[in-house]
Amino acid sequence: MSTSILSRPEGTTRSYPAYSRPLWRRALFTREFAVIALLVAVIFYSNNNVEFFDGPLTFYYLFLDIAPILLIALPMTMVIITGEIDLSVASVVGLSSVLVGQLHADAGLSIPVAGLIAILVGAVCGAFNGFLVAYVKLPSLAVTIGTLALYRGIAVGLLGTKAVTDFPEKWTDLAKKRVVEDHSFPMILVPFVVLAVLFVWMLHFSTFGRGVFEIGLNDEAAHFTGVNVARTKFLLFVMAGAVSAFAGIYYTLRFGSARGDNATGLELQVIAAVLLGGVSIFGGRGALHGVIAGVMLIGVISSAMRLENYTVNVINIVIGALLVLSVISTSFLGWAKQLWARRGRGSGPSSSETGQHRQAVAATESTNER
Amino acid sequence: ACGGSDSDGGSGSGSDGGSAGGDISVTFLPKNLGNPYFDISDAAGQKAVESFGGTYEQVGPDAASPDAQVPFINTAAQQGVNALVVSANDPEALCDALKEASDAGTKIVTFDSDTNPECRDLYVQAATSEGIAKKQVDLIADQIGDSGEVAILSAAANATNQNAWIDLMKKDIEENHPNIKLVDTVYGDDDDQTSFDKTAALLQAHPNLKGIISPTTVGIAAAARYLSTSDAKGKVALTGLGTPNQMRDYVKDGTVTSFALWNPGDLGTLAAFAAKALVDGTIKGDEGDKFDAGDLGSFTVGKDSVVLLGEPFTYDKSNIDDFDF
Amino acid sequence: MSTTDTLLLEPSAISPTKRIVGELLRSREIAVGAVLVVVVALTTIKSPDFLFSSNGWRDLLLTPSLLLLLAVGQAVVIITRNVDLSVGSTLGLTAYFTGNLFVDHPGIPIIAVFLLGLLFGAFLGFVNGFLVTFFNVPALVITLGTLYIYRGIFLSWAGSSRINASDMPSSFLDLGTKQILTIPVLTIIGLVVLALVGYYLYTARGGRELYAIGSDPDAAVLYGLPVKRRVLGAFVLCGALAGLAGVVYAARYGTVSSGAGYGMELQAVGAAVIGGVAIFGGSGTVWGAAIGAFLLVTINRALPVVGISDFWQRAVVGALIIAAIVLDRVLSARQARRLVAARDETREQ
Amino acid sequence: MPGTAPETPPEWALELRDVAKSFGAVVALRSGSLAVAPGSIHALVGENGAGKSTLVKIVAGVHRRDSGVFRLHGKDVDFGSTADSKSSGVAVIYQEPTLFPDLSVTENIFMGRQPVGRGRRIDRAAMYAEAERLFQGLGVQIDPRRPARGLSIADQQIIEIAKAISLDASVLIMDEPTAALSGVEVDRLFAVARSLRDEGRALVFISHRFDEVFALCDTVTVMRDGDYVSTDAIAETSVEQIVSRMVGREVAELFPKTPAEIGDVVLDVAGLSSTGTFHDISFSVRSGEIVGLAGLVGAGRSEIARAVFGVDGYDAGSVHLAGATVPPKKPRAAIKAGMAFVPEDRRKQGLVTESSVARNVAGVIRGRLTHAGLLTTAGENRAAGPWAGRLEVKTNALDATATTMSGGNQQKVVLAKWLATEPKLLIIDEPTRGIDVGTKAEVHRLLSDLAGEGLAILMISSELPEVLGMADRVLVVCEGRITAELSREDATPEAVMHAATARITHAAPAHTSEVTA
Ligand SMILES: Nc1ncnc2c1ncn2[C@@H]1O[C@H](COP(=O)(O)OP(=O)(O)OP(=O)(O)O)[C@@H](O)[C@H]1O
Ligand SMILES: Nc1ncnc2c1ncn2[C@@H]1O[C@H](COP(=O)(O)OP(=O)(O)OP(=O)(O)O)[C@@H](O)[C@H]1O
Ligand SMILES: [Mg+2]
Ligand SMILES: [Mg+2]
Repeated sequence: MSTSILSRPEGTTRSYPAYSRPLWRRALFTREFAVIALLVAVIFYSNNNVEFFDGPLTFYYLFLDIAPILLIALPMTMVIITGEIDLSVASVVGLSSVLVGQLHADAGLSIPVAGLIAILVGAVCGAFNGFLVAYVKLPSLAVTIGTLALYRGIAVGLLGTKAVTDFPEKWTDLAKKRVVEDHSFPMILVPFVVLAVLFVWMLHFSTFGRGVFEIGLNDEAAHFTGVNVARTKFLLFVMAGAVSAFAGIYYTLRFGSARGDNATGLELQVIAAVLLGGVSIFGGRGALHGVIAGVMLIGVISSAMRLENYTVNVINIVIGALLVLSVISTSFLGWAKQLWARRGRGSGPSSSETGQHRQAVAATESTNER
Repeated sequence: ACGGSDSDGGSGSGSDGGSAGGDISVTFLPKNLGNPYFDISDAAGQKAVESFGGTYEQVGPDAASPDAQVPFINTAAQQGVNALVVSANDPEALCDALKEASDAGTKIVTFDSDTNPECRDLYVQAATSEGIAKKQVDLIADQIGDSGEVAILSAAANATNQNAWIDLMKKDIEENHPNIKLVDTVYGDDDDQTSFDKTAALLQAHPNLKGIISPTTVGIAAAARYLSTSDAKGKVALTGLGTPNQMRDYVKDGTVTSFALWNPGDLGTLAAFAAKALVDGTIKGDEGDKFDAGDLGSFTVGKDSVVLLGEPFTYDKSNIDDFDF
Repeated sequence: MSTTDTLLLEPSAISPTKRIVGELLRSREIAVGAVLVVVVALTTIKSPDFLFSSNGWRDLLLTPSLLLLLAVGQAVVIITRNVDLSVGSTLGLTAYFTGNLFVDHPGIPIIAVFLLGLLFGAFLGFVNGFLVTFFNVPALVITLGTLYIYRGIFLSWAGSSRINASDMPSSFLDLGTKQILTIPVLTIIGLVVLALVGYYLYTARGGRELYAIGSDPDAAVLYGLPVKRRVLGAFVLCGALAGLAGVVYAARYGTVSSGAGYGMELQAVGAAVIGGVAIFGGSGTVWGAAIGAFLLVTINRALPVVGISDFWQRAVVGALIIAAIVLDRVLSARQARRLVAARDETREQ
Repeated sequence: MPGTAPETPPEWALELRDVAKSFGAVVALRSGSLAVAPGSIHALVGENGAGKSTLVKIVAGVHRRDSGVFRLHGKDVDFGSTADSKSSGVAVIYQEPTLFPDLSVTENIFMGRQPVGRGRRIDRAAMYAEAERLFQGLGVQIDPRRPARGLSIADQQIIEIAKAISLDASVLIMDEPTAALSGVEVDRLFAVARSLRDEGRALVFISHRFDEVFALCDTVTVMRDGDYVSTDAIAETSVEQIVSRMVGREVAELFPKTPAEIGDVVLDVAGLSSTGTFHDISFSVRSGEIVGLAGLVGAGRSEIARAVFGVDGYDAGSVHLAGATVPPKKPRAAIKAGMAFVPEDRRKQGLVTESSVARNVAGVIRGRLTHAGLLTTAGENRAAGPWAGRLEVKTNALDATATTMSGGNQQKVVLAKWLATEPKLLIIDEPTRGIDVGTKAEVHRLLSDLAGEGLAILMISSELPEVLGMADRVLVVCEGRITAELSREDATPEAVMHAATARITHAAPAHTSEVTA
C-alpha cells in the first residue's frame, strides 16, 4: 500500500461482480414477484370461472374503487419504509371532502380552487403529523391515532348534518370519465400514473429514496451519513396528507357528495394493501410495484367475490387471511430453507430442532427485520 | 297481516297476476348488513321473490355508508340483474352508480330511504314523511302532556330519511305544540353502543328532559335499554320507530308506552313486487300505474314515482304480543 | 460502601420516603389521574348531576368498565412490544357468542357464561399469539389480518340474526346495572381484573419478564427468558379480557348486533398510550392504561354536558390524545435535561 | 493447519471438541475445540471472524452445534436454549451488552430469578440489598434503582459482569468484556476474576488485547478461520508466537507511522461547549497531521467528535474547516465542507448493515452519482467497486449485505465510504475497536498513508499504544475538558494517564491550569 490511496488510478486492485445471484433468481424470488404472480393467477382464474368478470365494466369499476387506495398507498409505502405509519390518512380524505364541499357550496369557490385549498389543508394536516413525529419525536402510531380522531372530528364538526351534493356535472363526470372511450381506464388513473412515476422515481431512483430506505433500516446510521432524517420523515407525512386530500377530492366528485364520514376505515385497507405488497412494517424493505400489485390484488379479489355474490364479511375474511398468510409465508419459507440447508448437510445434534432454538436464531437474525 | 299495511290506496283492478314471473333476478341492497330492520324486510322480500319464481340475492356493506354501497351497485350492473332494491345511505352519492346500472338494463327500486327521484325508477315508501313525523310528535306529546323539553336521538348525521323526518317534526312541534321545546338532536350512527352512550349523555346534559324521540330502530332500542336501567325510567318518555321484538320487554316494564312502525316485512314484499312489475313491464313507474303485490293487494304509483305502503302503526302494551318481527 | 474513587453514578442518597414521594409526583399515572379529576370536577360544576345524582355516579364508574378491560389487556401486549388490533372484533364475536349461549342453552348459569366468554376470547387471543410467536412475524400485521377475519366470521355467523335483550335472562342483564355499595358490579369486575393483572406485572417473575421482553426482545432471548411463552401468554390474556369485555358488553347494552366493538381497537390502544404505556414496549403500567381508559370515556361523556356539540366531540378527543403524548414528551425531556445538568454538577464538585 | 486437540484429563469443567457450526452458506466454526480446567482462567484468542463468539454462543445455548462433542464437567450436554445453559451453571457475558434499558439495573441482574417471598412475590428489598452487595464486591457505586437506559458502555459492561457473577456459575465466559473498559475498571474486573478462579470456577476470557491476556490468564487457546490451532500455558508462550499462530503469516509492524509533511490548519475548533458533556474545547488539526484524542471511556471524546461533525448540537463555540465556518447540527454541510467521520459503533452508526456493500460505500457520494435525475444501482456499483477494491474489502459481490461481515471488514466498508468523498479531514473514532491484529496493522498503515497524502486526521482511541504509536500530537480529555496537549515526543503512557485521570485523582478546582499548550 505504498501508492496513493485517495487518488490511486483505478483497476489496480481487485474488482467485484455486481451481483451474487443471477438476474432470474433476483427477479423471481421476491415478495413483489409473488404478489404479481398471484394477481395474474387470480385474474386468469376469475376470467375463466367468474361469470361477468370478463365483462367490459369489471376493470373500469375496479379502478374507480381502488383509485383512492392506489393513490394513498404511494406515500404510505414510503412512510412505512421509514419505519413509521400514518393512520390518519382516511380522516384527511374525509376532511378534504368536506372542505371541497363547503368551499364550493358555501364560499362559492370553483372546484379547482376549492380542491387546491383542500390539498393545502391536507398538506398542513400531514405537516402536523410530521412535525410531531419527526421533530418532537413522538411515536407515529400514537400520534396518528390521535389525529385520526382529530381530523375526522373536524370534518364531521364542520359539516354537521349537511351534505353538500350539488357539484357541477362537468367535474363529477370527469371523475368517472374514461381516458379513451370504451376502454376500462378511468380518468383518475392519469393523475395516479403521474404520481406513481413520481413516487417510483423518488423512492427507487433518487438520493431521497435511498435515504428513506436507510432511515428504515438504521436511522442512526442514516443520520451519521448526512441524511436529514427528521426532514425526510416530515416531508413524507406532508406528502401523505396532500395525496390523501387529493384522494378526498376524487372521493367527493366520484360520489357527488361531500360527507364527513367519507372513507371511514380506509386507512386499514391502505395499510393492508401496502403490507400485502411486500413492505416490511419495521421499515427498510419494500417496492412500489409490489404495493401496486397488492392494491390490485385486493381489488380484484373483492370484485370477483362480489360477482359471485359473496357479501362483505366473506371478502373481509379472505383479505384478512391473505394478509396473515403473506407475512407468515415469508418467515415460513425462510425457516423451510434453513431446514433444507441443514438437511442437505447431514445430521448432527441439530436434526432435532426445537422451537426454542429457532427462536434464538431468529432473534439473532431478526435484527435484520428491525 | 299487520294493521296499517293494508293499503286502501288503489283498488285491486288491473292485476294480471305474476304471469311473466319467469326468471327475474332481484338483488336487495340494505343500508348495512346485520341491521334487524333490513333483516326483516329483506327476508320478506326474499319470500316474495321466490313466490313469483325469481332469484333473490342480498348483498351489502358492513357499515352504513354510501361509498361502501357503490361497489355492490356496480356489481349488480355487471351481472345485469333485472332489478335492484336499495335503501340509500345518501340521496346523491349513489346516483351515478344507479344510473349506470339503469343504463345496463337494471330496474332500480329504492325503499325505506330514497335517492333523488331521477336516479331510480320507483320509490317504495313506508309512509309519508309527514305522516311519520306527525305520528311521532303526537305520541310524545301525548306521553309528556304536550309540554316540556324533548330531544331526538337519530341515526347517522347524513341519513336522508331521518333528516327529512327531523325537519318535519321540528316544524310540527313549532306549529302545533308551542309548549314542547326541542332542546337537542344527537346521532347514534345506528350503532347500539353509541346510541346507548348518547342517550346517557342526553339525560346528563338536559336534567329537565321529558321525552326522547328516536326515529330509528337501533336508536330506540338502545335508548330504551338505558332508560330501563336508570332513574329516568318512567320519568322520561321514549318513543319513535322500533320493532316489536326489540321493544317488547321495555313496553312491558313500562319504560316505553308506545312507539310506531310500519311492518318492514310488508315493505320488503311490496318492494319485491314493485321490482317485478317494473321488470315484466306491467308498470313503467309513471303516476297512476297500478300493480299487484300478492297478499298486500294492489298499489298505485303516485307522484314522483312513489308507491306508498301505508301509515305507521302504533304499538303499545295492548297489541305488542300480536306481532313477531 | 467503602470505595470512594471513580464515582460512576451517584447512588441514591435520599431517604426512601422522599424517593417514593418523588417517584409518585413524577409518575405518569398521577398526572393522567389529575387530569381525570379536573375533568370530572369541571363537568360537575357545570352540572352537579354528573357526579352527584345516583345515575351520574353509577355511569361515571360503569361506562369505562368495558374499555378498562380492553385497555388492560392491550397494555400487557404493548408492554411486550407487540400490539393487538383485533380486540374490537374479538369483543364483538364474544358478545355474540355470549348471547347465543343464552339462546341455545336457556338456563345456563351466568358464571358459566362468563367463563366461556373468557375462554372463547382467550382462544381468539391464542390464535393471534400463536401466529405472532410461532412464525415470528409482526403483531401489527397479524392482528390487522385477524381484525378482518374475526369480524368477517362474526358477520357471517350472526348473519341476519341479532341478540336482543329478550333473548337474555334478566338476571344477566341486571348485572349491567347492579351496584354493590353504589359501585357497579361490572366496574368491580374490571377493577378486580385490573388489580390482579397489575399485581402480577409488578410482583411476579413472569410479569417482570414481560417488561424485559418488551424492553429488548433480542436481549431477552440471549438472557434465556421464555420469550415465546410469555408473548403468547400476553396475547391470550389480552384475548381473554376482550372476551370478558364481550360478555360485559352483552350485559350492559342488552343487545348485540354486527357493529359490536367496531373500532374499539384504536380506543384501547389510545387509552393505553394516554396512560403512559410506551408504544415500543418495556414501560408503563396497567394502572396507567386503566386511568387512560377512564379519562377517554369520561371526556367523551363530559363533552355533551359542558355543551360541546355532538359533531365536535371526536375532534376534542383527538386533540386530547395528542396533548397527552406531547405533554409526556415535554416532561420526560425536561427530566433528561435535568439529569444531564446534574452530571456537570457532580463533576464540578 | 488445525493442530491436535488437547488430551482429555479426568475433569474438564468445559470441553468442546471438533465443534462445527454453519449459518446458511457461511461456515462460522469448522472444528472448534476448547478445554477449560476448573480453577483456571483460559484465554481464547483469534482474528475477527475466527469463530470465538460463535463458540461462546454454542456453550450458551444460543446456537446449536451442527456436530462435535460438548461436555460440561465430563457429561455430554446439548443446550436448546440459554435457559438450559444457565441452569447448568454456565454464565456468559456476550460481546454486545444485553441489558433491558427500561428496567432498573437490579432487575437486569436478577431477571427471571428474582428472590421471591411468600406467595412467589418478588422480594424487592432483598433484591436491592443483594445488588448493592454485588456492586460493593466489584467496587463500583451504581444506584441499584436507576434504569439501565443512559448507562455508559462501561457501566453496562459492569452490570453484565455483576449479572454473570451473581449467577454463581461454575463456568463463566466473558466475550471481550474489556473492550469498553478503562484501566481502572479492567483492574477491578481482573481482581474479581482471580478471586472467582480461586474459588475453583472455570473462566474463559476473550480479548484482542494481549497485555490483558498475559496479565490475567493461565492458558491460551488460539483459533483461526473456525479451526482450533493450539493451546498453551501462558508461561510457555509469547505474544509473537500467538500472533503468528492467529494470523498464520507474518504481521507487518503494528504502528507503521511514517512522518508526513505537516501543512496548514484544516480543522479549527474554538470554545466548543455542550451542557453535561464537554466544555470549552479548542484545538486544531493540520493537514498531514494525525491528532490523537486520548482519555478514559466516558470522558466525552466521542461527543466532541460528534459535535464537530454536526450529528449532535452544541451550546457554544465554533468549528472551522479550511477557513470556512461549519454550521452546527448539519452533517450534510460538514460533509460538503470536506469532513469525514468514522463513528465508534460500526453496526449502529457506521453503516446500514442490511444494505448492500455498494449502497453503503456510495452512501455519502450518491448525490454526485445522479444522472439526468436518475440514481441507479448500476451507477452506485460503478462508483463503489473501485473503492471497495482499494481497501480490499472481503466480499463476493457488491450486492452482498454487511450483516454477516466480520468487524474488520465492516470497518473497511466504512472507511471506503468516507474516503470516496475525498475529504480534507477524517475523524475516526476507535478505528480498531474489536479488530484483530492483522487488520489492525492494515488500518494503521492506511491512516499513515492518508496522512502522508495530506489528509488531516483526528483519531480517538482508548488504546494507549495506538494513540502513542500513531499520533503526531495527543490531546487528553478528562471529564469533558482537554486537560493536556502533548507532542509525540512528550506523549508517554504516564503523561497521558496522568492527564486523563487528573481531575478524578486530584479533584483540583484549578484544573484548567494543567492544560499545556
Ligand atoms: N448469525 C450469523 N449468521 C451468519 N453468519 C454468522 C452469524 N454469526 C456469525 N457469523 C459468521 O461467523 C463467523 C465467525 O463469527 P464470530 O462472531 O464467531 O467471530 P469472532 O471470532 O467472535 O470475531 P470477533 O473477534 O470480531 O468478535 C464470521 O465470519 C461471521 O460473519
Ligand atoms: N455520569 C454519567 N452518567 C450517565 N451517562 C454518562 C455519564 N458519563 C458519561 N456518560 C455517557 O457515557 C457515554 C460514554 O461517553 P463517550 O462515548 O463520549 O466517551 P469516550 O471518551 O468517547 O469513550 P469511548 O469512545 O472510548 O467509549 C456517553 O454517552 C456519555 O453521555
Ligand atoms: Mg466475537
Ligand atoms: Mg467514544
